[in-house]
Amino acid sequence: MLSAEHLPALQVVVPLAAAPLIVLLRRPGAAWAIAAAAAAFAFACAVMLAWRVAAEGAISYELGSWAPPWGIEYRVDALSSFVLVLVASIGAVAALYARRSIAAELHVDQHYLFYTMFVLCLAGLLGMTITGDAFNLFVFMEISSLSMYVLIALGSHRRALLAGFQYLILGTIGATCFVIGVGLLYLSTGTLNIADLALRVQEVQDLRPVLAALAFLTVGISLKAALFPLHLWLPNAYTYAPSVVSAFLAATATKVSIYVLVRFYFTVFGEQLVLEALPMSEVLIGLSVLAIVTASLVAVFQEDLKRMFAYSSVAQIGYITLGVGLANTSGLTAAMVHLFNHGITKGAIFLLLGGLALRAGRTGFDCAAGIARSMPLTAFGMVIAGLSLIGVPGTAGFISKWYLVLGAIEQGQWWLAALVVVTSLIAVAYVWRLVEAAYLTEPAAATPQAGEAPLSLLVPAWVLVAACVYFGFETSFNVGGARAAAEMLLGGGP
Amino acid sequence: MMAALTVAIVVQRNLFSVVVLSGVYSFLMATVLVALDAVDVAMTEASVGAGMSTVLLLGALYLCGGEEAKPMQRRFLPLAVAIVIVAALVYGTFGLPAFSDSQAPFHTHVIPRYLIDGPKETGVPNVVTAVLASYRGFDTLGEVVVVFTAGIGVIALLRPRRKGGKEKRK
Amino acid sequence: MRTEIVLRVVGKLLIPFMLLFALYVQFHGDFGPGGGFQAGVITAAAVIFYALIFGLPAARRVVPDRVVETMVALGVAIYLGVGFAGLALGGNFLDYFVLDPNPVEGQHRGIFWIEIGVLVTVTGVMLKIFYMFAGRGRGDERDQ
Amino acid sequence: MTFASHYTYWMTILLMVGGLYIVIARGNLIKKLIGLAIFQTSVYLLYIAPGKLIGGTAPIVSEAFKVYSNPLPHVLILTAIVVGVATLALGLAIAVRISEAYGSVEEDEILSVDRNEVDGA
Repeated sequence: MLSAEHLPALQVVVPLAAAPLIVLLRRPGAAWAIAAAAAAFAFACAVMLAWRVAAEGAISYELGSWAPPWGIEYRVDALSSFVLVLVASIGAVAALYARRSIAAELHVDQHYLFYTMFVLCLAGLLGMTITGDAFNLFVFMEISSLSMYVLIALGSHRRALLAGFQYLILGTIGATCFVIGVGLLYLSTGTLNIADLALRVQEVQDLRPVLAALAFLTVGISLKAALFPLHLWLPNAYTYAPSVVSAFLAATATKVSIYVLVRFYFTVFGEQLVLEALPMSEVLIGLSVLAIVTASLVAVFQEDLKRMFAYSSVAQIGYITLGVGLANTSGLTAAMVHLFNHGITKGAIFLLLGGLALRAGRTGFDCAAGIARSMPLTAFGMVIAGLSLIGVPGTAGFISKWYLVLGAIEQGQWWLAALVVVTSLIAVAYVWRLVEAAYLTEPAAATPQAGEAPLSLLVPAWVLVAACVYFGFETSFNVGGARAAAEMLLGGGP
Repeated sequence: MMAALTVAIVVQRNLFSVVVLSGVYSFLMATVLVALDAVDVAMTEASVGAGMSTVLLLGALYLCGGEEAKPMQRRFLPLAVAIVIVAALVYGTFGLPAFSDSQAPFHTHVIPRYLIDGPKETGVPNVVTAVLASYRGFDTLGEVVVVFTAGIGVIALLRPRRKGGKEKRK
Repeated sequence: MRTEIVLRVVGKLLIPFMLLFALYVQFHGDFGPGGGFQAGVITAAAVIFYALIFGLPAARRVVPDRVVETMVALGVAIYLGVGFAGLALGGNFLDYFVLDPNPVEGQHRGIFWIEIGVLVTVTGVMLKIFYMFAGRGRGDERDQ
Repeated sequence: MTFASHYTYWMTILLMVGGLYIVIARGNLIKKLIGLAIFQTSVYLLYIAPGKLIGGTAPIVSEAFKVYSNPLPHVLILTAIVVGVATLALGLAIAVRISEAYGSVEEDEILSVDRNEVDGA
């Protein structure tokens, strides 16, 4: 009865349906099983959708059988199917990982609540990606954000509460700015459907409201995406959230926001409008450069591993937006590839850090001293993921940096290409600090000598580490998918 | 009137009066909404904004204490942000259709079908309900899930956890 | 607890009317302003009113926590159930046309059920949030 | 373009900025949330005010009326109100937890408590 044509709806609705089911059952074990099953289903769904989109082109699905623009449309094309696969795969891995990690970090009464929030967050992010309606996007953005605030605030340290609150304030301002932007667009075009908007924006006579809308959407989404200088909420949130949440957020939440930004820039406004009417390209490139340099430098001086990699995330988001700012095929391909590669790399790192947190109780640099001996697999995995973060050939990170450099050269911006290479050296500096601590430092006597992280944590983490290496060699999926997406975006129109 | 209230809320430092003022603000907002023909929205705003939020805020105040400390010193930044936003918005509004302009794009596109065919297609004369529940039913599903998320989130955050288990929960 | 006789009597008189009004808002939403959300808030308000007059423990006896939590999830489940029913009967997700041989009747039925779903969840959540905030304060008092 | 034709927009903007100012400039967490609520509320006006047609009535179709106000913004704003109250509830819940953990809801005091903790450790 559930044939393939309903996949777009099921993609979001199944994780959504898992949430009330978990609350109704209320059993910790069952909660995990349902959450994991929903995440696995979402992953299978995303892969099938990506496969169908590659074979047949974009899919449109009418919810409630109302034709757009009257009803809400789900739209899966090259770009959104690509992001769907990323989000769903990280979701599935994180769900596997959560069982052990959450058992250690949260009170047993809270388990089912945690899993409810987790599937809601997953469903929200998937819904943001797949929807073809601007206001529906806002609704799902709120579902994912509200659950994220809670997930972060569930961290064991009391500062997690503060981090959650900060994120709530900034996130809500961001979402409200987004609504203002959508409202202005609606007032000047009379539609909310993204494809319909794209057509009608071109006909609008008076550009001023559209430009204001562009500005508000940019600010709103940038807040969500932690685009420099609106990243203030991110380091605290990643540092104090439960480990699995950090991994999940770092790998997906900001990425989906960037996806939304790209969607609005290139599908709705069209690159002519964005790049010619306002100096968006220059602004984006300038901010990205600032983000990369400052955040990388700040990362070098952090005393906590989670915090260090959180700042590194801000820097890496800079690389992605740099690709977006270049706005040529290579640049956009680089942005999309990096979106994917950075997702899996950061996911791997935070999952491995979760293992460390479980054994040592904290993630300070002092805890990492000498872990190469006590936790060899964790340490080795972190080194590989770190190499991918730097962009060493043979890892996924190299591929994205390669395209980024290509894109910069195509634009004739040699200094940007040089900058990408130079800033990678800063990444070498902070990854080296980790290597130094893990391999070359004697463990402090006071540190409890704990063994390797349990297998249930290592396996999911190593799946992602393996993916980092795999996508360094086999690039047909991610580069192919990203290129298709980039060409579609620049080809004008959906 | 509402502007005056907003200013009052900015200035007032006793949180209790701020809460009461914001309740008044919500009622005023509801009145304005009725004047703008948005009866459904007005009803919701009156019950949620003025009723529910005020109860919640009072509850939270009871738990947190009611006097606000001195305002912070850095006043320049917020003012700057505020001015930039005013500028951007005013710039944007110059291009928007004038009040009550029936030829504006958002009156001529999409909407006619709701108003003309909506009652026939759904059998519901209140177009707001028809659009809410049927045409954009998925949005409403999302809305319910948002409420659900908030509910579960509050449970997750506030459920009492006593290690000794002295506090018995019902 | 509170012993004011006036409050108690007035409260007892008023609460049934509040609930009745909620029902009116719920089912009259097709013709006038109103719908599941507003009705849910009013229903919750009636119980909160009860709690204010007769005390929180009394309200918790009438509407226990566990019921409330089930309501929170049940409403969403009903809504999703309508969606899946559309799927099962051969339409798209949330397709009301297939719910009845007569499409307009099907729309009516779909709208009716999802409004019930909204009502149940909203009532549940509003009550739950109120219980949580109010219960928190009590716990603290007892500790001091 | 006259002053009257855009009056509603500008009032909306005033409210919006007032709310936002409270959020950024005030250190009290609860007051920040109230500011946030005002900020969100002002958006309601942005959507709904332009939908009004003078001489129109509420969008409940019947024989007696010909002109109706635009119903779609009403629907969107109903959703937005719900989102607003959901955010408020969650924010207050976190604020309550913060006040229990830190004994204060003033941003400055909380930060100084944190700083002392770091120094002491």
